[in-house]
Amino acid sequence: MSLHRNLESLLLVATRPLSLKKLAEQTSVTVKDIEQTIGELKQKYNHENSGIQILQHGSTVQFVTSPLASKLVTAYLKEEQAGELTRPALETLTIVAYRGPISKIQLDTIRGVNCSLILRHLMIKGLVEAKHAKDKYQTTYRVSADFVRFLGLTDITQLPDYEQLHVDERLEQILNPAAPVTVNEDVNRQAT
Amino acid sequence: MSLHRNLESLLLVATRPLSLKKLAEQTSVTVKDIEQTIGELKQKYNHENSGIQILQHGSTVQFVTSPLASKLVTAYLKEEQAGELTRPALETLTIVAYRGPISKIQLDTIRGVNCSLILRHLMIKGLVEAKHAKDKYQTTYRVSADFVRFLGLTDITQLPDYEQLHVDERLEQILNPAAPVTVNEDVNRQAT
Amino acid sequence: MRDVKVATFNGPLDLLLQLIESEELDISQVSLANVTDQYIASLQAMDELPIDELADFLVVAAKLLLIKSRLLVPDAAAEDDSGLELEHQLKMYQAFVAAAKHVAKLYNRHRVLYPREGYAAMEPIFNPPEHLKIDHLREIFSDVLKELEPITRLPQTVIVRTINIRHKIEQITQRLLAEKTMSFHQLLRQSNNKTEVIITFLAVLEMVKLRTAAVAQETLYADLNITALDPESEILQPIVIS
Repeated sequence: MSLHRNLESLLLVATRPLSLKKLAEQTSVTVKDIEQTIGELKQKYNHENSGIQILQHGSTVQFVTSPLASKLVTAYLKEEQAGELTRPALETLTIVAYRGPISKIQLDTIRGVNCSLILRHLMIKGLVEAKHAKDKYQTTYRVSADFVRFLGLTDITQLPDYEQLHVDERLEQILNPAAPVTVNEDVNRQAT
Repeated sequence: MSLHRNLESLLLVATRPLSLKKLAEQTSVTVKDIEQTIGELKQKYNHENSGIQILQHGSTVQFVTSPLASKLVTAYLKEEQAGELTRPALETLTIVAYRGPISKIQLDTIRGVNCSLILRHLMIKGLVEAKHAKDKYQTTYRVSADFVRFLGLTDITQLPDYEQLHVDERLEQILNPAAPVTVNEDVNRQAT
Repeated sequence: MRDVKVATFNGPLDLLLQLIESEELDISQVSLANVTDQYIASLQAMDELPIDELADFLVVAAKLLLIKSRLLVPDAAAEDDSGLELEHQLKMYQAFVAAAKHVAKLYNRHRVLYPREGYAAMEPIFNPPEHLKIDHLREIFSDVLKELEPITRLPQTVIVRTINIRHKIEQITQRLLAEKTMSFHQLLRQSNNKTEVIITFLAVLEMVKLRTAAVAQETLYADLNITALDPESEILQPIVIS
């Protein structure tokens, strides 16, 4: 039980999402031990009677408030309601949410338009984040933990039909053998 | 159970101890209800297996970490405080130095990514400070007096090439993009 | 062809999907061929479109024309799966348009989960980066400025330069009236980029449809010869450019 207790204390003082690796280092156990214990803590916290929930995004975890207390907490923090999403923003976020991590060329192919500007906009707003591989051209995008919070989910995989849309054979067929569909090479090069 | 849940969520996001009266106001119940529920929550949290504890001091309450995890927590906080700055953090600090006082949206736009977490990190290290305006979105950031002194300066405008870099044209272009000019230039015309 | 009534759309796949759905068709190569004319008509109706977006629309137009031509002349079917590819691409897009509705619903519930951003005992402690030198700051800032350059150039490439097929038709008509006949390659010599090549091709197709020009090809893969049809002829009306 001491690992459970230690993780709870660390998550309580952390003011940013903590990686499983970081938690393992801090508690001197293996990442596998952390994974298992976080799994058990999720069972303890992630049910509707709990005011504390564990949000997992990729390999990071953080404590967040309950979706059922959202109205109350919004009022207490005097937060304003998040603004409306435009149609291109919503479409891009949806594809990145279901398919992330996703490359820009894959995203462009699914939407049929060049997404450089909308991606930049979503990154500035902190709804999408980029992960640069060592090879600069292998940048991939995924939604941020903040966007997961805005949806009231504790894991992006809770989206409806996630499994089905996350991996789609047809997309693989389109993306792998064929050349990319968009032509806007210039803009691609400049924005990335 | 919904009062338990609501109190847990409020205690999680509170950045200072909350009075029972404040909790009663936020949840629209009596102070007596709050007292009773806090009593029940203490039974839930204040035992040695729990990493989260409720600390009541007079008529205020807050979540604190377990004393049994204090060594670990202290080590974690020290590491967070001490560690060298990452490249993104250095970039953010530099932009605040040359361009401050600067709003968060301007900072995000220059970096092309949302800088909330980095800013918070720089503030906890005493390198950057926020100047809050009435409107939350008008908050501006500048480097701290301590940081100016650390650099051996008496004023941040003594940074090398400050005059020139402070108002670099590229910054102006990014921050105040000209309204999209509809040139309506027919490509055909160019060709003939 | 039904009157096309597509209010607003968000890129070529969105336009295509709306056309197919308004005809209550399933996505297949046959229905893609069916809406090809409407798709091109919608393209022509767009008076102003940023040139970069237009390229995306035209790529889809070219694929549609290919699908349609193959259904009309099955024997001409070349080894090319771009028809199937477009069909799959559109199905995928349709699935994500549906998923976007779920996402919008979740987002609009405003059931935001809040993280912990600080706590009572958290006080700033001055902790400067030990090795940071003042000149280093200037270097980093210069790097940041340099990284802005591609982005400041971006608006210039996206400057709203409009191009439209009707102007291209006008231009080709003028040349044909002067020269009576010319090859497709001669026409293309005026094109500055890929987008214009496709625009020129679409313009020629449109002129053939309007019967203001005829196209002949002597052998397979030979250049196309474009001839102006007699403007005095009864069935021909001069193209009215609005």
